[in-house]
Amino acid sequence: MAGVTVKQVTKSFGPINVLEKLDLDIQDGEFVVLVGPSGCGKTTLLRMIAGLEPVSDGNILIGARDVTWAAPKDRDIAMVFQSYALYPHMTAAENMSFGLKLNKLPKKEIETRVAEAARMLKIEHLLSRKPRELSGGQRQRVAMGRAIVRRPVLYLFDEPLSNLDAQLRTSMRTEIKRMHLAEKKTVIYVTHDQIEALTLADRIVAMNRGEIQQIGTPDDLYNRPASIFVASFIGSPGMSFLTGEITPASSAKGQIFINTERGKEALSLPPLWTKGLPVEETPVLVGLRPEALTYDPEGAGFGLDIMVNVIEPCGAEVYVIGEVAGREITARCTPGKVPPLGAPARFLIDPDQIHIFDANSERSLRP
Amino acid sequence: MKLGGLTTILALMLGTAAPALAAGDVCKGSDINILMETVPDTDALSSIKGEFEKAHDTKVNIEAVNYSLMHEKLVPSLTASTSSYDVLIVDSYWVGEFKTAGWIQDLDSLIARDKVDTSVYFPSLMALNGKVQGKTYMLPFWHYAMGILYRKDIVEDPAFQAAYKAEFKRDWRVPATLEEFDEVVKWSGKYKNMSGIAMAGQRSDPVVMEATNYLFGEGGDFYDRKTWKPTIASPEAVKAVSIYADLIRNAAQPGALGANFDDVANTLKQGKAIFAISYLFLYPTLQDPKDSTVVDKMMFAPVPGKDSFLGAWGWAIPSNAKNTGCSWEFIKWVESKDVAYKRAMAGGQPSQSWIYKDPAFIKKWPVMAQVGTALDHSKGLPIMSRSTQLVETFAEVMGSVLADNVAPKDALEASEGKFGALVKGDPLLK
Amino acid sequence: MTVTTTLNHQAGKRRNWAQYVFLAPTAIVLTLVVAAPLLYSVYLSFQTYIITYGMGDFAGFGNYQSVLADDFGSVSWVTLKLTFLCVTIEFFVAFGLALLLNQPHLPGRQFYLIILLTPILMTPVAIALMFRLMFNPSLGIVNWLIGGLGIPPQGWFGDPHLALGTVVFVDVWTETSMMLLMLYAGLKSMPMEPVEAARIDGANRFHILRYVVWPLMRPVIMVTLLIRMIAALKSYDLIYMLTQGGPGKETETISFYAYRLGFRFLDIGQAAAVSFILLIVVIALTLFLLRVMREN
Amino acid sequence: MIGESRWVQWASHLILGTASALVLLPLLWVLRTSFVDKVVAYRMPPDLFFTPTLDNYRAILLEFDFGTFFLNSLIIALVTTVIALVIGSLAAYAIDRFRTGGPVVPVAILATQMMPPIVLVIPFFLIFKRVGLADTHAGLIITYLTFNLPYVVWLMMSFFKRVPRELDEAALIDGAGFFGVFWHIILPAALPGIGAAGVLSFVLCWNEFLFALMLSGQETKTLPVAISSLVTQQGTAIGAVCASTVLAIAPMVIIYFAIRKLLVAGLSLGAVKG
Repeated sequence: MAGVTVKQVTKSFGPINVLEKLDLDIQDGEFVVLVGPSGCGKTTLLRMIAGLEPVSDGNILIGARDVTWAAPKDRDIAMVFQSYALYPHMTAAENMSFGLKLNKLPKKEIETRVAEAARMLKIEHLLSRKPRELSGGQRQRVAMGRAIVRRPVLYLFDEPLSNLDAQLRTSMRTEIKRMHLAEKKTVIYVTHDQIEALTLADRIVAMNRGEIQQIGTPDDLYNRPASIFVASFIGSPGMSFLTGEITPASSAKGQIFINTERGKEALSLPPLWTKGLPVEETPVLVGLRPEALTYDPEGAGFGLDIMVNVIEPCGAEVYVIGEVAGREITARCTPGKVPPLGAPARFLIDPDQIHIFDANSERSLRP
Repeated sequence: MKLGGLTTILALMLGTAAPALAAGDVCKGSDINILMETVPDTDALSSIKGEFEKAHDTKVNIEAVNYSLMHEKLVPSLTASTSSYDVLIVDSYWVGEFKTAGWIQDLDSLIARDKVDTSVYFPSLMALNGKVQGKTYMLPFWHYAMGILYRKDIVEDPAFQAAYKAEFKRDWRVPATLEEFDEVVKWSGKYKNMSGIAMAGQRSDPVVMEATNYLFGEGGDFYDRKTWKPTIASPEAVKAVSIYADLIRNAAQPGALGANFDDVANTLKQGKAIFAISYLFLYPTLQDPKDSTVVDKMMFAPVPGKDSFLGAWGWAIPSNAKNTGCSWEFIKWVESKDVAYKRAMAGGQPSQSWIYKDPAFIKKWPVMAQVGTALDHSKGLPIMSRSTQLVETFAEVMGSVLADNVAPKDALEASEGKFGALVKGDPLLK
Repeated sequence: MTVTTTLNHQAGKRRNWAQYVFLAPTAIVLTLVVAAPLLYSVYLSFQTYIITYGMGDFAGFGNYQSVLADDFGSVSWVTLKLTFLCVTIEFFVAFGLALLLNQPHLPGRQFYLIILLTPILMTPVAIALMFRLMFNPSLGIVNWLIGGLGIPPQGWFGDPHLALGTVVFVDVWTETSMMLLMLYAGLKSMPMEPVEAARIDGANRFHILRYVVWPLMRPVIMVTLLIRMIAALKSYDLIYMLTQGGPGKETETISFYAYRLGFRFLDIGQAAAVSFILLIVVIALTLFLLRVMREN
Repeated sequence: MIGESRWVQWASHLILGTASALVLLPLLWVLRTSFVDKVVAYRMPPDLFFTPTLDNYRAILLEFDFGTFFLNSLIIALVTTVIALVIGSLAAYAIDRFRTGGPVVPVAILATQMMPPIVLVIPFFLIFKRVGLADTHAGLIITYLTFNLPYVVWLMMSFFKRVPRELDEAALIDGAGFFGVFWHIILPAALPGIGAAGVLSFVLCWNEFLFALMLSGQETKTLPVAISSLVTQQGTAIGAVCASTVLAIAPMVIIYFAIRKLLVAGLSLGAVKG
């Protein structure tokens, strides 16, 4: 049984540090998703854990063992690649049993494991086919099977679903989740898709430009994003941001100013926020998820006049995309209660659902 | 030379031991490898080599290649520690080079030991392809005397002769000077509406062998053979080259500039030309009904003018031969009267003068009767260490005249320096 | 823990070390069979070495001076002309054929491809002999065929004005197929979407060729051209078999000149000097080729 | 294509047909000449009807030692190709996957391939005669590696490049070692490429002329040199030349047809798809 510890790991390509002094602790049996835009270093981190990429500095431990310099085969891991990386000259069964053969498992045992995995993944009928005779989803299953039969202490997934179409992706996602629930093995999963991260992860590691922005449960990341990056990356449709500022006077009153069509308007903050407000003058961004806005033409309370540009019906909800003081903003409505297109409409803001970020440091001002 | 000397001593030691050995034993276990040119003489030898193999319990391997390959194949072998070839045939203009480089053995002691009679050979051949600086390195194998090959049936046709008389105001005769040859060839080609002459203007060897006849015919030469000053720009040489160029431009078969002797022979065989100045050894193939449409229609006459060009081949033993005794045994056998005669009858070009007096031989190859005269008025290329390069250099001169239209006088004068450089420091010429 | 780390560290190193074992045989072989003779050749080019006389004195740049003063200019010019003509003609023929063969719905294109690629298999020696037979002025079928069109017989390889052109013809016959193969493979691997997009945008054949195929194929074309050019610069077999450099020096290339100096004149020093100059030209072109390849 | 005018197809067929005829007719002419004797071969206008003769084939097979030369070519080309494939693909793997030796190595190898053979033949000539490698199969095999090995390395590099790196990584994680990855995964995945490289390298060796001309002798003469020696001053044995040309091309043609698909597949991109 093994957790993973990444200690002060630095990765540089030539003079460029892709990752710098990174720390990460993953518990045994935990499903951790590394998420972030492409180029954020998440795949590099995964490959270093796999032993495919040498570490420039620092240590990586699997369980209690320092594997920083161990060959991949000595790490007791399995990996599922984005491109599946099935051996083109081997059948599905051979692909799955290759690693077991190399580890000199008895033939009987290999057959049992392959059969078991095939049953679990519902690919029994595909075992004798070569990869080129398989569809994308089937290849994906074989690649999963190849990982499962190894019974490793640690699974690594590198964007395993990104080459599948939307429907398959959803069902494979469930499959992976089920597998994890059944096996209780540690999983590190890399994706740039925040939905996958939210649905699969026990904990999410949000990364940007080689830095870990936030580590936390999906709930933490959605409801308590630590930075503008996390806030805008997680959630769909994404969070909208309005500009505003905090002055010493507003800070004292527990208020912030938001730039609206009508100029600066003061918003009184709930107690959660007031404790941490800076006392000096600070430009801020106010983050609003679509559900923080309610269409209410006559409602009282703090509201915004949004110029409605686009209306997107999405079944159970309708998204309204509009503009406030030159900034785009998205609000959620219920069908049947939608403002008219092309005119300003009044939306109320739920002050408990706002997020405030320092516009310079981009960090959350949540105390 | 050290190696050569050593081998000679070795050969002498072998020689003193020889009486104790039966002749067959010398060759036991060693094959004889020879590099030869694909010419009738090679075929003639191939057909009887079995006799030697039987008598000496050995094997004679003849590698027959295109002439242009021979020198390039021999040099690597000769410069190696042991030769791939046990017996060499040496072209007359390689003699100096091979001697200077120490690639061939002095045969005098072997000749003396076995009392081989070298007086059976034409003296001119012996001088050209036997002795260098007084020592015998080779026994003449065959010669390539050159002369006019012409269509007897055409020139003896009364209509042709009448037209000839009308044109030149004299009875038909084989041209005696190159100027006359030039005129007659051009006229007869026009008259018969075919190529007046088949020529081989390809470099290097073909054009040089042919043009040297013109040079010698006019009385010119490459060098003054006493002082070794180049005489290549002499008026005679300019005249010779001009005539050659005139003929190749105005009377030869199309593409003569890229032709070799093969093409000359084929042009004649297909009945497309009247004259050629070429090798007598082509004669047997002109007489081959499988190949030729001019069987019994060709005749041979000496090259007009002063001298013709003579080349010859000789037998030699490489200094690095594996088994000198056996090589010598083979040369003795192949040049024995009996074998020489058989080769001659099979279509070879004998180098021993007595064969030409043999009635049966002349009856079989009547054209050979002319050879004596040809050999009397012929000379070879100078024997010098770099005569292969002399051929290349002359080919370059001819090329610039024929292909680039440089005036013969200019081209020849421009080449004097190169000819001079070739003899500089040559140990054979001191 | 410390012990484990060191051991593992070595394991990582071993993987690094193995790659050198993989490269070693090739590196050693190439050093022995290419670098060593090459250095020897450079050494020879500074020696007076005529085989007949044996190794002479140090010659300095004497050999270089001699060949540059002698025929080097003329043979370079011939080599240049030959290379330019062959490569240009072969490229246009091959590219045209490749484009025609790349029409997905043309029946019989596999059949054409098979035939058009056959010259790759043939030894240039045999090809040369074949064409010498056919271009033979008095006995060849070509003169007979053009005679049917009322053209008088030509000297071809023996005609100073036609020799180079005839050699080019044979070279085109021989080498176009290799170029065709490379360009055809390039076209096959070219993404079809841009072509289809252009068709939908209303481009005609010429537009597609000019604005889509050509830019997409440019890297392949550049590399193909350069590779062929380097090969043409060192071509030797055809000249040796077809003309031996004649008539005159009309078709004498640098390679053949070096060969003639070395194995006819037996002047190893000068031959080495000529071949070394050729080598410098080829290396310069190779480096250029690599730059082009890297840019693309 | 849809909407293609008919004349484009006609024109394509016309051009391709003419080109094919230009390639094919000389070959057919050679084939014909190999079955006639010399008088017929050189007769113009050519006889349309002639009595075919096997004399030329008989001559080259019985008198000319064709078998020996054929065998020489075969041995030399095969051995060289095998050596080049074995050590060349190892090197190509190291270079492609690990940039072993840095960017200089592929450049140096390419430069070697571009080396004019005339540069090498002079020193080889002098060295071989000193160490006794002249006129041996081994000697020619060594010299053939000079152009063959770099050629194979470059071809194999491009084929390996198309084998996705993830395959190596998957195998590494599956427990394969460095050599295991190469042997179990890369080689099989690049098999069509290896086939193509093998054939191309074989053809290159089979047709080589200059090295063979200068460094082979009676014992080791290869087919091209043997064929070239059929041109004699006294008469090109034109029938024999054609007959041996036919016999020299024949094995190439057979190989070509046997692996044609492999060749085109190996040479066009996308041969190796995961």
